[in-house]
Amino acid sequence: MAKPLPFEDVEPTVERGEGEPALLVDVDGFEGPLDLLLELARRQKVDLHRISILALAEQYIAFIEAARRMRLELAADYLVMAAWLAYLKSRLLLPEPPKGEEPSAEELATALALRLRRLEAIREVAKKLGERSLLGRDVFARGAPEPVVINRDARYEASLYDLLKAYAQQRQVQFNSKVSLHKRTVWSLIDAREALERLVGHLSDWVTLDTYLVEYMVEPAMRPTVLASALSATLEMVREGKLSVRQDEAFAPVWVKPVADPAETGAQS
Amino acid sequence: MMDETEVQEAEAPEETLAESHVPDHGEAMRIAEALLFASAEPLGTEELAGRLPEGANIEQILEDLQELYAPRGVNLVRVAGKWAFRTASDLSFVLARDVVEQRKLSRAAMETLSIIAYHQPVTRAEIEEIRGVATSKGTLDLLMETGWIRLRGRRKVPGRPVTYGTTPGFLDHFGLDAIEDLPGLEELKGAGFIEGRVPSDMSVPVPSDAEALREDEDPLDQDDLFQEPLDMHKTEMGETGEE
Amino acid sequence: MMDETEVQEAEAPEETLAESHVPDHGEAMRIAEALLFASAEPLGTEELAGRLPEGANIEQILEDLQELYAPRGVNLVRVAGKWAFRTASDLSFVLARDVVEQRKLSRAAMETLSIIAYHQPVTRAEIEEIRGVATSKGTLDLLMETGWIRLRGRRKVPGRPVTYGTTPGFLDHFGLDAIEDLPGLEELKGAGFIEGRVPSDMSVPVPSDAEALREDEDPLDQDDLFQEPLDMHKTEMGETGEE
Repeated sequence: MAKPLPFEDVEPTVERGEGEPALLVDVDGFEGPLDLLLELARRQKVDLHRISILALAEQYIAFIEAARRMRLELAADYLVMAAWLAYLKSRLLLPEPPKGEEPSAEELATALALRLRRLEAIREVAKKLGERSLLGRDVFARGAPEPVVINRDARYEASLYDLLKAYAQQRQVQFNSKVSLHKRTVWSLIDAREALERLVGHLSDWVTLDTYLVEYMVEPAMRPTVLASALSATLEMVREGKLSVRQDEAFAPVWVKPVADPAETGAQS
Repeated sequence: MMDETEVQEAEAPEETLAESHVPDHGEAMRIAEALLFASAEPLGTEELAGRLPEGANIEQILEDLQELYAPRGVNLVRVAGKWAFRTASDLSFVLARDVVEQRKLSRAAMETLSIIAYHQPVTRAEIEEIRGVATSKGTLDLLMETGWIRLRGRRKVPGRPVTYGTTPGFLDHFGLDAIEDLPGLEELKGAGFIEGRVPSDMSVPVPSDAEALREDEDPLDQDDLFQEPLDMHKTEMGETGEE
Repeated sequence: MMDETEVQEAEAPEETLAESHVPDHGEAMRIAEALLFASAEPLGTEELAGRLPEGANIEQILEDLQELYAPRGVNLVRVAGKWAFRTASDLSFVLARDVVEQRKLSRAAMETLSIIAYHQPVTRAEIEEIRGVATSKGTLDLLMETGWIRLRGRRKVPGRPVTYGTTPGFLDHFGLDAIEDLPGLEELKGAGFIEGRVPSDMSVPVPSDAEALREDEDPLDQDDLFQEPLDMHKTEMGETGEE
């Protein structure tokens, strides 16, 4: 505050542009200025509660100066602390100004002492924590845990609502599409042939083809395909000599009659 | 509680296996126990012996440990000539965990299921005819897995296709008292499931899941029962649930 | 000899720890034993209860098991509020050989971990405040990697710094049942070092690894969760296992 502190001009020389603060010197392996202070305080060999902050500040500053004489590069943290301690020291030595907004030198010293005690305390518990029986170092878990066998049971979820909706929708869609895409039903030649072969077995006399086919033509839509296929099959069987066929005039009924001799073979169905 | 303590104290000292033989037999047992417990692999007799106090009777230790743990939930067992702690074999069930996975049926599965429900007994070809698309084997397998459908029999037509029907489990899941409770066409319309123009020739069958086979059904072949053991099992489970 | 047999039969049944209480207490003990033995991870009371026979007295079972195993080479211990079998700590000398190069935490890391444990939820700035030195990101990363610390939330102050806390894995590793069992915690509290940080009108001035955020904590941002997915995963595993 009052006079220029001896370290202020030092600070700018400290390299920090590299963005590599880790490269700065760790003074004798101390972890920061607070750690160094704590070590110095311990050397006072008194209870930390009764430590002299003034003496501590002097020791710290002396230490830093010694380090500087040895041309050790000091981390900025140490220099800042040294500056602050020098300031604190001057405040402690000078008569206390009337109570202002700033904390008094005494209060600053107490706060520093408290910080040191707190660091000491946490060091203590850290040590205790590390001394416990640690898993994987002192105590061990089951080396070969037995795996839990997972039985997966798929439970399917569906509601009646979903079921009915699925049914109703598809039925409706299906019906509507059936109307537009009517499937053509065809009485195939094979169907006709099979039916005729059965017919041949039961016949002994002329019969109109239509009479026999009537049962296949219940649906009016089937009529053309049944007639066409039956006629084709009839002609085929005539060619094979299994049937005789006659038609009295154009558009008149077609008559069929099995050929006498091979009747027995035709009877097989 | 209070008076009990006195009785307890008068009890004879416990005679454990650990305290016999050489002075530190008990300690050697403890060490062997810890080693066997912590090891990722079964330990051989020599491996153990190398870690036990000088002069420990390894055979005796293992024998005593085996005896000590025999009635417990964890046993000392010999595997491939080495030693390891293992969960007692009669308790293997406790290490099995059943995970229930909720799965939603696909639309295809849902449609197929609904057709089976309404049109049973129904063959795959008939389902396809109604749906207008091929039904994958996977869909039917999956439905079998749900336990809601079952193989009923075989239709007495060329090819003898399998007929499908629903199970009591189906009724159970969908909260139906009987399959006849499935709503008919009028009810479906009334409930808004069918909207707009209803084709005049559209009808909804009255379903039946009766146990007895229909006239046009043959019983399943013996092979059918073995072809799908898992599914049949589930289906049977569903059926026994009915009783 | 002959007349003796009659007397023998009239003898009172053996009173062991296992056979008392409910009829199948012994069996329930065996099951609990098997479950705890088989698992490398501690099991919670509820987890156990869910796998034991109906009506088993879980507290009694654990107490009996703990007593049964107390003199053995493997002990039943309570860690992070759960139960686990662990090798007896006095036998570490025989087992230490198995340790596959246990990575020792640096002093800085150990201190940082301690500050997180005793002062949680704590921000990085607060850690640095106590240690009087900047905490490298590497130290926190390393601790995250151990699975012992986790990001808890963000402190409701300008800058919204992340708050750190410990995980159930921390308790497990250090053999602690609960965070209140931290060594020297009472002394720290007595000296006012724990209270110091928390404003007097705020919540309880003790470390807390409770799941619930404190009044002065906000939940983590979505981004925080993605930045360190591995660590968060570990933490979450530990936490869900608690149920």
